[in-house]
Amino acid sequence: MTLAPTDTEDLAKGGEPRINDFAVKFANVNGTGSASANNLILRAIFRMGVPVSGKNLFPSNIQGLPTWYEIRVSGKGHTSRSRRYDLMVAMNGQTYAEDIGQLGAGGFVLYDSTWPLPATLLREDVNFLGVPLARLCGDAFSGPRERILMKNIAYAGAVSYLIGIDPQVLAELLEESYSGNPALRDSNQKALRLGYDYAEANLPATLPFRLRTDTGTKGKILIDGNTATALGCLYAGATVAAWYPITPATSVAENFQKLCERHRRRKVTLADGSVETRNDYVILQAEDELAALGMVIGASWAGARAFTSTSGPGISLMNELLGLAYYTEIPAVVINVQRTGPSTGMPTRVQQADLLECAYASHGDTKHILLLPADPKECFEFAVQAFDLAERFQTPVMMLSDLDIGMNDWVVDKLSWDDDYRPDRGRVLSDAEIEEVGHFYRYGDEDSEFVAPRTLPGLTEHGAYFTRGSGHDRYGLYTEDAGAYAEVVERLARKVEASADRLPKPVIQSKPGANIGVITMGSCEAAVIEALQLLESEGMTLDYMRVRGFPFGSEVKAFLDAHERCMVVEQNRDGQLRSLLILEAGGDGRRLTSVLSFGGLPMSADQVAEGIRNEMQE
Amino acid sequence: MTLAPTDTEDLAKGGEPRINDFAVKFANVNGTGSASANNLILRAIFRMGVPVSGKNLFPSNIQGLPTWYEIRVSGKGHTSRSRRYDLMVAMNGQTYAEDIGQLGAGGFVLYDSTWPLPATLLREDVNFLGVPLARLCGDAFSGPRERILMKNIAYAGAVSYLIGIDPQVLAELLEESYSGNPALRDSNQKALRLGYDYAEANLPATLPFRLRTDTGTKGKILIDGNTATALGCLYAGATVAAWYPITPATSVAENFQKLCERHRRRKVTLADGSVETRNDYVILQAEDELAALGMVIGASWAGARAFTSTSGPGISLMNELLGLAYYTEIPAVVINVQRTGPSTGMPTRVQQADLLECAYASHGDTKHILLLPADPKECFEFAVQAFDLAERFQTPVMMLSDLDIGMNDWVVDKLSWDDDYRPDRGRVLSDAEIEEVGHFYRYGDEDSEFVAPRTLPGLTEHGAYFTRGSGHDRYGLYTEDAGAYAEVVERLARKVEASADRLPKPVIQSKPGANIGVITMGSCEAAVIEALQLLESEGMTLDYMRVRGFPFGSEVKAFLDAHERCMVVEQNRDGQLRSLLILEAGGDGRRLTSVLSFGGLPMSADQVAEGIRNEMQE
Amino acid sequence: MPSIKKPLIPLAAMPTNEIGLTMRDYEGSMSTLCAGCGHDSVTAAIVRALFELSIPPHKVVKLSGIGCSSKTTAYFDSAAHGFNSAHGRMAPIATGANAANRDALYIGISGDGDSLSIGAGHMVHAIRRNVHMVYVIENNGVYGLTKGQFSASADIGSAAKHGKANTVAPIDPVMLALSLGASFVARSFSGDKEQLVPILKAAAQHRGLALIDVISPCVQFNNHNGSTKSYRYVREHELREIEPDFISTGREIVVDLPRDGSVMVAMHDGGLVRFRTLPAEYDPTDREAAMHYVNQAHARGEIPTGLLFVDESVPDVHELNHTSETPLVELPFEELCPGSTELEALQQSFV
Amino acid sequence: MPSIKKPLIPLAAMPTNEIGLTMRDYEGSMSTLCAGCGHDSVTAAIVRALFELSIPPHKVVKLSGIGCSSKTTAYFDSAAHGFNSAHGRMAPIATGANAANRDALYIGISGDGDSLSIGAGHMVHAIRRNVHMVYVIENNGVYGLTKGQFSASADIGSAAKHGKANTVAPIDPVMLALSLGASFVARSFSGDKEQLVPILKAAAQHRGLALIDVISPCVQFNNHNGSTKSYRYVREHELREIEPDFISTGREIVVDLPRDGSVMVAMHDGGLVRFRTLPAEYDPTDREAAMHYVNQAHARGEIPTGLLFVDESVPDVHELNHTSETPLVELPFEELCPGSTELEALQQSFV
Ligand SMILES: Cc1ncc(C[n+]2csc(CCOP(=O)(O)OP(=O)(O)O)c2C)c(N)n1
Ligand SMILES: Cc1ncc(C[n+]2csc(CCOP(=O)(O)OP(=O)(O)O)c2C)c(N)n1
Ligand code: SF4
Ligand code: SF4
Ligand SMILES: [Mg+2]
Ligand SMILES: [Mg+2]
Repeated sequence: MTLAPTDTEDLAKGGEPRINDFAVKFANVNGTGSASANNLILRAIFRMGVPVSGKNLFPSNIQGLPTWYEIRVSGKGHTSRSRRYDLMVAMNGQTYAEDIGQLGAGGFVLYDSTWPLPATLLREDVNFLGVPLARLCGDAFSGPRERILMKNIAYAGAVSYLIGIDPQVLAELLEESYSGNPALRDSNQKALRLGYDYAEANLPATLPFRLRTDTGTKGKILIDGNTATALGCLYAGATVAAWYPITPATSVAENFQKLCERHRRRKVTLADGSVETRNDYVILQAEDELAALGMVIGASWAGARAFTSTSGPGISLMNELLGLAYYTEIPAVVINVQRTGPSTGMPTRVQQADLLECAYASHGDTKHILLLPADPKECFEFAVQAFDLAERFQTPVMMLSDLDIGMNDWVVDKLSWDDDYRPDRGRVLSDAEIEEVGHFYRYGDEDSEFVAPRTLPGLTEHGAYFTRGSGHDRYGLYTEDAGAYAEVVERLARKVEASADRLPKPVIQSKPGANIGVITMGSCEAAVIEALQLLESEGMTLDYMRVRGFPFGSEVKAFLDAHERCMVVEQNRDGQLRSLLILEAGGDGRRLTSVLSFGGLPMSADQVAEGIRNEMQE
Repeated sequence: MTLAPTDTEDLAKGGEPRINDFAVKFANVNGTGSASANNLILRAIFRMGVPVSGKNLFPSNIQGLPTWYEIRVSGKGHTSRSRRYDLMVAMNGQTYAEDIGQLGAGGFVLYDSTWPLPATLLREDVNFLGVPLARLCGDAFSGPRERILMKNIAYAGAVSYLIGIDPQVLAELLEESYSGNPALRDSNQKALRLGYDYAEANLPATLPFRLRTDTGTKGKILIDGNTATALGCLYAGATVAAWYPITPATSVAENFQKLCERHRRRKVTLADGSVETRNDYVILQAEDELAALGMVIGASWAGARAFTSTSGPGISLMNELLGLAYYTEIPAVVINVQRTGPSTGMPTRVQQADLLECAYASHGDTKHILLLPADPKECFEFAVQAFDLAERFQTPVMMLSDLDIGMNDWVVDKLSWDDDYRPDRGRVLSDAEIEEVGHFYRYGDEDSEFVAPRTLPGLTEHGAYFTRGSGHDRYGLYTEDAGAYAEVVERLARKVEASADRLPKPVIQSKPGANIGVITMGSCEAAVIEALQLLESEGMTLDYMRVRGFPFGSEVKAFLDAHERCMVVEQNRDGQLRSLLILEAGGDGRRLTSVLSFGGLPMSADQVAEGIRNEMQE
Repeated sequence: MPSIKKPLIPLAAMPTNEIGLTMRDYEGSMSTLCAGCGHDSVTAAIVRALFELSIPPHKVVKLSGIGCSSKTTAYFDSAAHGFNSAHGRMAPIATGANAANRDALYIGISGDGDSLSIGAGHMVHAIRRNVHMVYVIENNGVYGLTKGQFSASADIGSAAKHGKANTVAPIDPVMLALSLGASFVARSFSGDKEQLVPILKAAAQHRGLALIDVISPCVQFNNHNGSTKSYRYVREHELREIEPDFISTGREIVVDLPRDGSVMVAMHDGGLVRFRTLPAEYDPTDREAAMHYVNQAHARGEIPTGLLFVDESVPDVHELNHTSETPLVELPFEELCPGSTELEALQQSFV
Repeated sequence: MPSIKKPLIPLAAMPTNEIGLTMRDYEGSMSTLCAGCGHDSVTAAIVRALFELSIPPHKVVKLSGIGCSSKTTAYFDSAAHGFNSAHGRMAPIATGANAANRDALYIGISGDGDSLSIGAGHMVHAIRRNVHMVYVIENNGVYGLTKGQFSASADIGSAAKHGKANTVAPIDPVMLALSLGASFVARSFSGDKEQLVPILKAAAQHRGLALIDVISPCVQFNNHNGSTKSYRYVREHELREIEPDFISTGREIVVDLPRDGSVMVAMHDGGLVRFRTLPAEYDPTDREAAMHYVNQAHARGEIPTGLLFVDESVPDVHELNHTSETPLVELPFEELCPGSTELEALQQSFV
């Protein structure tokens, strides 16, 4: 699983530095405030118009353990994780050896030269750039807290110099970030200069790789998936959220809370003339995930758009109530930001291993609608769709994001909103409508998509019905009759099947003459697309499909049929997407092979390419 | 789903009554004590040496709703449910119409003629036999309670006369049942005679069907699956049981409790000479199913053989902890007595719809060992094996029984026990063994089946290790390293795969020349076997396989490969066994078709035969 | 057509309430519980309380878990939406429904198995949140629907039907609720409608979660001597320290101290409930005194019933949250969605 | 080789206990918690308590849920088996382990999130069953590991790191336990080892479940003024009514009434714990008085610490069950399996 250090020296051969095509890795100690320094660099690069991605490889711990941050700069827009680093910002003594070992020949190490590097770490084929950060900050700042924090900004200054970040952009960013706190802005500014100036004075003027201002991020934003998801929920008109904290889903609810505080508060004038703030939302931090989904079911049953966000362990705990919502036909939006399983697993590592669990969650015959976004933009869009689908089909809809999408910053097209959008509330009857029809059969009278009408508690005078997770007939009455029971569950199967037509279509790229396909989902996309380009340059032409929803539609089936062979790239051990394609899209197991990565780190293009090459040779 | 009344008149044509081949249905009101009357008849037939089966079709309710009991008598040993009834014992006024409607032409109705039958119910083509039960019992007994109870025994007397039950056998049974209560025995005896004598005096001497003493139940017993399962747990040496009540699993734990009270109590003499009873078991009625499995995991981790029993909703709630046990490699035996889902579903109806849920329970990549018994005898045997497998492979083992097997009485071969049996405790190290090896790697040093050694808390001085559901390496140490993590989970996959060789082999019946197979599992067996005989008599020769364990072994794969086409008969909506065969035994979806029944009533042979015929025509 | 309300043709003889409805209008479908089950008496009390309160039948929302007790929701007010959900999960589902639509009377019905075992965590947190609802536990000390296992409220040493003694200490929902800071805690007995109806009415008017532990004997599995949940036992040992007498008009704000053995409690919607306390000094507004009283009664082997504690000053979920008065479900989408211009503005922080 | 005990080479200077071990022998792996985390102080107290009790290190079984607090089990007694299980499920897992092998000291470590939210139902029932174990809640009022959300024990109005006020009433595990009939209820403060160590020792010797609520501040997310779980607040408001002083030899049976402001409690294994009560009349054997005391202290804004209640007469799971003295795990199969003859006999009832 570990990549042998690759030779990067040749990259510098030409004399001219490589422009907008390199990777920097930051090795830090968590809880020391390095995140803001690294983020500053990421945002500065973005501001310079250069596509960039940042991957945070952090431990499940609060303070004191090693943590890494990887920045990949790619003028071509490749944002998957790179496993070749050009510059290692080695700020953690505990992991010096490991970090330096990961560099290819000709790579650069930036370290804190306040203390000499142990001789055993020195490598002949790597360039060591020392900046006496602790000393510089010790002299310039007082108090241990400030010194530690400012050391981070100082190395950011040095890195900025080395890779060519526009100091003007940095200054602007600090100005914006600390507009409310001039003192903090000034000390940040000072620390940044400290590093920058020292580097300018003491380090090589140009490295073999460098930034150049470009226009590659025009019309784009830098956003993480959880923020985008929360925005989607806000825009979809969700008014109730219920959640239980869990990494990496926590920031979905926390962002939703922040957004609601800004966009869902109104001043109202009370009878006595006084003015009060009123909230057009309720956010419930539940006692556990069972309760969180229970609250969502209650709120959705009552007619609100409601959602919960969780990760694997929470999904497991929600199994029983997912079945309840499925069988009683209550909308429920569940955001699953996937992490590495099984069990507690690696809570701060990514995986796509909840696919089967979510598709068939709960005992008995069930099947659930899934949405599979690949990046924050799709998180925003699919979150909105999730509510429409849940209400249209009166059933749980799970959006499977993951830690990589959810917690890392991605460059995506600016989000857009159509002001003509109106929620699809599905079949909700009013008193007038019931009177018109003359009857109301809660689980009968289905439309062409097999959806039956519902009414909302407390809102209709004549539409009351009794909701039960026990056997019921088309009228909603209790039954133990085989036929009456079967009629309802058969309709359920057809209903979920019918939803396929309304789900986001797969993304397909067909190449003339290709008869082998590569299929993937979610956050694998960037790595797979890049790998396909790589392979194409080697003469291997492959078709591409990324599935975006389950149940699969006809396009997915057609793609499978049209290809002699497909490789399914996914981040889990058991090839769960492949399984689902076999079961639910008529895929032939013999013609579907897996390319897997499941160690918990985001996929890189070379991993994918290697996996595909191996499979092709077999 | 409802069967048109079939013509049974012709069956009587020959003049000679049909011997040991008929079905009686009892329509009662639940909570009125009819169960003991019906059971008396069942056992009497069994005692006469005639194979018989009883299916209890009861509501999820305590008192007052309709309930049915079906007895099928089959000299040939066909014990699946019959949907053709020869005699309807119509004791429930609420359902007269429905019950009488279910009879074929020429059928017989036994009713309480104390009150006349409404004219609208009278059918020309059916024979009505009236016994004034309420009047007879009103005269003979005092007190409403006794009158109601004895009415049941009285109809049992009448039925006994009609179908030819040996009065001697009945007398014996009453003698045994009420040996401790002569008064009760006498009133039962009296009620029985009341019905018998009235019938003898007033009803036809012979019906077109009749019992005859035989030897078909020699060496056999009449037992329900839950009792047999509890016996298996007792014999396997289980000492800890944790459970939460749920129909139809409750009687597993309740029977285990009773068995322990009889077989696991010892008298010990205390220091002061006094004698006390000591229990060699702990049974914990947990606060919920999460706790029940948690207790089992704790007890198994500590080294006891422990189990829980539950049904669908409980399995859903156990999802998270099933993943914990899987990943931390802790044995856990879970008995799932399946009922109709999804959600609360029909708690007193049967289904086999938890198969997929159990095979892949929990988030992340998981796969679990399943045992699939077809009758109470296998419940006994598989329960024992479940503990061996769970301890050998250090992982959860789920036995999927169902309501039909678990709560109905089945005629099976007498259970036998090999006194040389010793539990397979798997790889448990002692201090001495650790010292010998010189080290102890909890999740490494795997054997040929990929099982690593474990130690038991408190029992070794040098074998302590730390169990965690979070990422761990082969040593059991916390890790977030991709390679170290992957090493362990890859071994897990191989380990569960390796268990296939130790699971019960499929039952296979091959016919010369058959190139189409029928595959089934669990309680479908009786109906499928009978259907195959039926079809064979029509000239359709089919091979048969019943899978008994998951992961599937090579025999299952070979059977699939050897047949052009297979039909998979199962009791769920979505063809879950078929899905599992496709995913996990290389089955080709195009060659596997489903024959399904999922209305919640046990399958009958004619249903299966019809399903197969339909599939064959396509 | 299960959900079309039966036509309102009041029979001459049937009394009507303030909104012109008869008791019939608050009835539900036929009970399928055992004849004589305590739960059916609770149903009858609820029907009467709703009738006397003149609540529009469709403005009630009925929720329950799973159990014989939880079936109760089907047996009253068929013009109201009902939800017989999953075992133990009534509280979170009610919490969510109430969050979405604050403009209804939420009645949650649960059992001792449902609330004190599988749903214990949820009950605790619903109490803590003070969800605005009536929370009835039909407490029979057993799992009725699964045929008679002991529940967590079974008494030490009480023998279940099959003769085995329960050996684990019972959980008393009343003490639990008091210790958790519940804002309304009462206990009653299904067999005593004179007491139960006024308590239900007070609970319906309470702001926040009103917990009522109703001892409701299971005739099938727990109605034998020795069980403290049987009719016999309760009749003999019940200690009625409070005779509630409901007055549905008038408005008063303050909670008076007990005087002449009685105390007036102003309910949230202005309704007044006068509680007569048997011990002259009983003050249902003093939590500590309530705990003491219950403890003392238990020590004497007595079951105190009545409105044991009430505090109208504890804010409910919505008050704490400052939720808009308009139920969330009735807010138009246009007010909820910030729109494209705002989205554009928002994204300034993402560049 | 994580599980081979380090060789015992006692340094000259290190004191040894009755079984010849040093404090080192009770240590675990290096803590990865934040520098200054209250939980690490609890770890240190546990190490000292085990050392002073001279418990064979491998005769301890350590169990926890998930959270920063739950990591504690890794940081003491590495010669003991540990189980860092799933969030909220420590109690049932400990219950099962204890059922299987009664011959060990079970120490369960949990957090306020772990025990008062997701695991609340389990905690309630472990208390009710009186499982023989030490149950430590490292209570910091927040979810540390998930970065600072309020837990159910967060105080009303206390502001979390991100500045939002908590608005829901806290659950006090001490009051909860007292109301549930817990047999041993204590509270202490991670910053005060002098008090915590003797309480832990008493708990280890208690028969049944010993609940210790340890206020254990999170330096990261909750150690600011205004929070009642911060070092500052506790130091200022802590009310130490009991100064425990542990005596490990001698045997006495009866629980004395308080005299000269102190009370002697005889522990199950015969050890004696002398509790000095600040209020001379404090009697840790009177549950009602304990509730009253805690209520009063809370009303004054004070946190009472010390051994608040103990009752050595409540039977634990095994006593109630009459389980064999030999741990179930050590019973030979031959004694457990009734054998073929018995099976034959048994089946007489199935024909
Ligand atoms: C998850 C789950 N576990 C178990 C059951 C089975 N079950 C149904 S009702 C019930 C207990 C009901 O007891 P209680 O709440 O006291 O109600 P009662 O019947 O006594 O009124 C149980 C265990 C279930 N429906 N769901
Ligand atoms: C089922 C599940 N839900 C959520 C989580 C995420 N999670 C881990 S620790 C924790 C809370 C820990 O809080 P607490 O028990 O108070 O411990 P602390 O970190 O404060 O010591 C949560 C919510 C999880 N691991 N499992
Ligand atoms: S079993 Fe008990 S609780 Fe259930 S309906 Fe019958 S009497 Fe009521
Ligand atoms: S976050 Fe808080 S609770 Fe967790 S280790 Fe740090 S200080 Fe301790
Ligand atoms: Mg009950
Ligand atoms: Mg905490």
